[in-house]
Amino acid sequence: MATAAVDLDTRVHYLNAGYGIKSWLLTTDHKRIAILYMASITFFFLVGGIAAVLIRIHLIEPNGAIFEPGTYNKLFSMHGIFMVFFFMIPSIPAVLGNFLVPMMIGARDLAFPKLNLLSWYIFMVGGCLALYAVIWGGVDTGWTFYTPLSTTYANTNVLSAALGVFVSGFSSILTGLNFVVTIHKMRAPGMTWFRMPLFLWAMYATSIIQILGTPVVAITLVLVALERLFHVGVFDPAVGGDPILFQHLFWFYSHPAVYIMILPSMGVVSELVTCFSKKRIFGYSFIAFSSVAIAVISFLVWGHHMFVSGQSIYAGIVFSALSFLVAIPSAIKVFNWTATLYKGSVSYQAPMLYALGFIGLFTMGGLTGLFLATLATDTHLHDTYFVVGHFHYIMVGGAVMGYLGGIHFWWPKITGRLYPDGWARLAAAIIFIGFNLTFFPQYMVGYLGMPRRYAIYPPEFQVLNVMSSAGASILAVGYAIPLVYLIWSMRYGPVAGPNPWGAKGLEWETPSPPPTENFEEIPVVREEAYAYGE
Amino acid sequence: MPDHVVPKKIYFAIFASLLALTGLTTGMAYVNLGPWNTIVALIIACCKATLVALFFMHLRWSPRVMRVVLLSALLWLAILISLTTTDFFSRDWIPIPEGWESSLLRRENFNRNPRGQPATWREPQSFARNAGRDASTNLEVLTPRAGTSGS
Amino acid sequence: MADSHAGSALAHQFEDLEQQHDAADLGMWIFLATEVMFFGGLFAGYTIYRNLYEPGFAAGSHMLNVTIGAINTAVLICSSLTMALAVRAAQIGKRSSLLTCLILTIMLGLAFILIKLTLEWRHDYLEGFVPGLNFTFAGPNAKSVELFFCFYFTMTGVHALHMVVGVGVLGVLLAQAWKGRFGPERYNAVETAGLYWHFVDIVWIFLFPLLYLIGGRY
Amino acid sequence: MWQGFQIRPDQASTIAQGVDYLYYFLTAIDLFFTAVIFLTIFYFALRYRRRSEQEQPQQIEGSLPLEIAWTLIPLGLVVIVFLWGTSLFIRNSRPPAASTEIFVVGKQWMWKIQHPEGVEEINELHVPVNRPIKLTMTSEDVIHDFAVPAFRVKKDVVPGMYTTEWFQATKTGRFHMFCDQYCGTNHSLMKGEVIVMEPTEYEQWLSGGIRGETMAQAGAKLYDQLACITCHGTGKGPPLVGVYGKPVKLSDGSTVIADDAYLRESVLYPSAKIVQGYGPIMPTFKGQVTEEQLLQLIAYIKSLSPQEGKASK
Repeated sequence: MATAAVDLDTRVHYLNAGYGIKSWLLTTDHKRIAILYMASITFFFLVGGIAAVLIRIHLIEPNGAIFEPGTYNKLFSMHGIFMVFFFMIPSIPAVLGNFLVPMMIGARDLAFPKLNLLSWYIFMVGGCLALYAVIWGGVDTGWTFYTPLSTTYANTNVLSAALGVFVSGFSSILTGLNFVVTIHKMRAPGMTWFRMPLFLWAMYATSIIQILGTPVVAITLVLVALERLFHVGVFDPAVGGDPILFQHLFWFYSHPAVYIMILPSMGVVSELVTCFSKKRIFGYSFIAFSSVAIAVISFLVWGHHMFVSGQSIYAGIVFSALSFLVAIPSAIKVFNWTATLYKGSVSYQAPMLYALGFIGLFTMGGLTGLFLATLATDTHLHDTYFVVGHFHYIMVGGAVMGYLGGIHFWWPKITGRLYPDGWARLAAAIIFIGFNLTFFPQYMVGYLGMPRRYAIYPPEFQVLNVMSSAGASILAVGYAIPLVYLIWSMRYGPVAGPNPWGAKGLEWETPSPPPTENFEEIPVVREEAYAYGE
Repeated sequence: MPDHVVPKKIYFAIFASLLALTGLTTGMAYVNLGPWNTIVALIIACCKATLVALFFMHLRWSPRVMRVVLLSALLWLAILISLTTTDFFSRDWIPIPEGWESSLLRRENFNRNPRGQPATWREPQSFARNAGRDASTNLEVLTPRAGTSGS
Repeated sequence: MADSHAGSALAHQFEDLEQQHDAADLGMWIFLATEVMFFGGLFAGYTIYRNLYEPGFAAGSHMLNVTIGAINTAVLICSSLTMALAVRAAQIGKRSSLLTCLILTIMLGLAFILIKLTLEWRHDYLEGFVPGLNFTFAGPNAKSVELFFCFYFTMTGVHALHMVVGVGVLGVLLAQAWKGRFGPERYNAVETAGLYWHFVDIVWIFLFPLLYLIGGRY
Repeated sequence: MWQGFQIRPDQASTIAQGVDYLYYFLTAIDLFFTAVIFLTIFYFALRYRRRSEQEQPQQIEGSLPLEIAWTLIPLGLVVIVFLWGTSLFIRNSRPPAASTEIFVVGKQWMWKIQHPEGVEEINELHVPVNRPIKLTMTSEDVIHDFAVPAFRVKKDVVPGMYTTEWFQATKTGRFHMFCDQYCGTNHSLMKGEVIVMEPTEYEQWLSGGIRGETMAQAGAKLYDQLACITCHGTGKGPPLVGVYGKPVKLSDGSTVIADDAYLRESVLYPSAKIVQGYGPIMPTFKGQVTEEQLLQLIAYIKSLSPQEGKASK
């Protein structure tokens, strides 16, 4: 161990290849950019998290414990905008994707390293604009920016918040572009499409959504901004414009955006499940193609956000039918992961606990999606806490669990050091329990009819809201623990070695932390992915 | 290098046909074809775009993946437009409540308020018709007012 | 490092020039796919409103000057030709003809913007056609006409913004070409900029009939 | 805290039960698959736990029959759910021909409702039991949403167009109605009650008409008529929500409690006491409002204060 520690300090790797602020801010190394993203999105997660905590405290009392309704509205808007656009969407793609895509395909870097750095700067500019909007008075339109509230009636910093989202969208587009080109053109010799780890398939599918969806929300926000500036525009009912058109254009991106969040997590889980059962993935091609299928179908279903919006009921029927189709590839994935455990050699290290937690919570979240794709039940549940519960199960229970699982899995590769596994397992358990306590009551209170985004609610909903707030406090503790031990481990953790989990994949064949060029020489791939047992 | 060097001759031929098509589309606008005016104009535009893409943008000599990228972008555009129009053009199929047709269908019923103020629209006739009481408590007088102004 | 026989032309992450060239090309095409969707949002909204408010849109369209629109289309097509020739010059390593073609393209691009600005937008402003600033049209279907002009200015504005960016990029290329940075081994930048330029041309090819020729002129 | 706690919302309309049956069916599917996945994972994770580091499990590539099975079974289920949900939805969105039409206008942040007989109400909807009611709705400003959970109905109320929803109440009583589409600052105060009455009572109520309105409701109308919202709803003037009974900081640094007297003075002599952070821009309303109307306005401002609501419980 002592020699290994010395090795970590003496050997040149990407972390000690340069020191000082400049070596970070001007780096084009995809691994360092991943670290920059990790730090920034953790910051934005804290911003959104503080808002979440305040929201849950406020809702303990039916009349609102702390804030005026206007302040409450700003809080949930801030929570939504930061969590969706500045944490969830960049989380796995920009952090783990940036770090792993070149390493997994056996390349020295992404195809366009400078563009990659530019993406981070664009992201930060967007983030700063959104922060500006929040600090100087806040924004109260919700993260959905529905017109005409956002164009005409809101008196808050809609412009700078929308501009922030607009700008950060280009970061998302350029990251997706970089990944697609890299996966197409930079694969190591022998790395055929069907030898690629499933994480790459997931990243590829995610990138398709980022490339083809994000521009639409960008132009939509431009139209909103123009309407706000000139007091007339294409969504303005005064000239015959239709606010529902805004919803179409918005959800054309924002529904697939949910899959930008969940698909990469699915990729991570595929990696974790195989590694910790020492087994090939069950039904490789089904999981791979279901990722692409989800990406494509996700663009056909946006109208289910609009069943009661005044959209034509015939369009509602078409969108309902298409929405159910997403259930199929999602189900295929869940069943295949479960089947991978069969006759495996299952160990319960922390990343695996996160992965199993993901499967459970994603199942619950996905199945409640059926209620919302069904026209008759959605009429009752739309815009209630049922919806809030549903998408938190997918985004927090699913995507964040996947992100944390991935961070725990590749942490030794990123930092070269191990974290205390006991603490990590404890945190995983606390998060799982806290999460369910927070969001399960929201399904119930939603079915009772409590509308979302209410600062003040009828007293009969109080019990369930108090339960939810109590769960949230547990969840907050659960998220705080990894923050502490992961930071601790960067300096004091035991040295990991190149492959602490006995995992397969090119990224584990290079030292931890990897050298700047990733590989001494470009590897040649001669086996399938997940060739455990060979 | 793998890339194809295209003879100048081809470029000039394409250039000439693009100019000719521009003239054609402008000329066709002065011929009455009824609804076909739009369709013809769009077909000509598609032809021109195809020529530019195939020759000026070298798509004809590019690897297949470039064509896949372009076609998928067009496919996604088609998804966006077709599913959105599905909504807009089937809304009127819903039975319209009696007495409300005029206001429901005609969007010309809007009052334009002075600049900078959000517009309201004229109260539908049914309100006035059904309100059999004193005008001062009628909803109609409640409505026209300067609303909250944006920004 | 790969054995970099081509010197500084090959970036460190690539194995050879062909891979680098293909990656740049593919990257640009994907970027153009995002541009298709960017303009696509506008086209979707346009399609719907044009069908809902056909008479108003036709009336608005008739306020525009077809001749100037057609001339501008021709200007853009000329610039596309010179751009294509510029790429060709770079491919075969003819510096002087590359410089000429780039300068011509830039000038044609500027001409387009200038015509747009002075002969069209300025005219529209003086006539009182700008929604949100001075829209004073009072004929029948005034609201739909206003909606049409919302689209007209947004679409042509976003397109003109793309032209400005394109001219800027070509300016940088011109400076590099002056220093002799391009050659048969190294012309990716010219080629990808060309793809972008042609794409902006294609957008205009659609905008012209969609905005200027609604309802015919007979 | 447990007061009024329920597991299931009231079923008070003809369509509620049908929606609930579908809801139970979906819940059953959910529970079944959640149980299958959870139990299988627990079983596999325990049964095949790693016993030694050298263990080499048997490698299984996959199984086509299984893949087909778990593609087709969920597909079949969702087809059933789709057909059920859609047919129910179509039935639920077609108002019977004999429906009584009531007009609803949403505006920030109140519901204005007009009965065919001309009677108007604000934030309350009186309807007779066992009669189909069709609401024709529109909005004056932003998108709202008219939802009555006990009836399982909901529809956005959109500016520039009319939307409809219908229901037939099956129980008398008072039921919540909510604005479910986020509509700005006081979104959560834009709620009211649907009061379902016996037909005879309803007739009585109708003939009572506008006289039945409370002071606060009359004040709300005045508030609207006088366009108070142009400033007090936009930040040009101090917001009035929750201000009643609270201390207010004035521009000269002193503090007053916003009681009836203060509010009255502020309406009649606005420049007497200026709230900190605002300009003296409010015109006087002396001579424009009677004392009775002043009381109504104050009652309305009181009703905007959640604290007030708490005390009255």
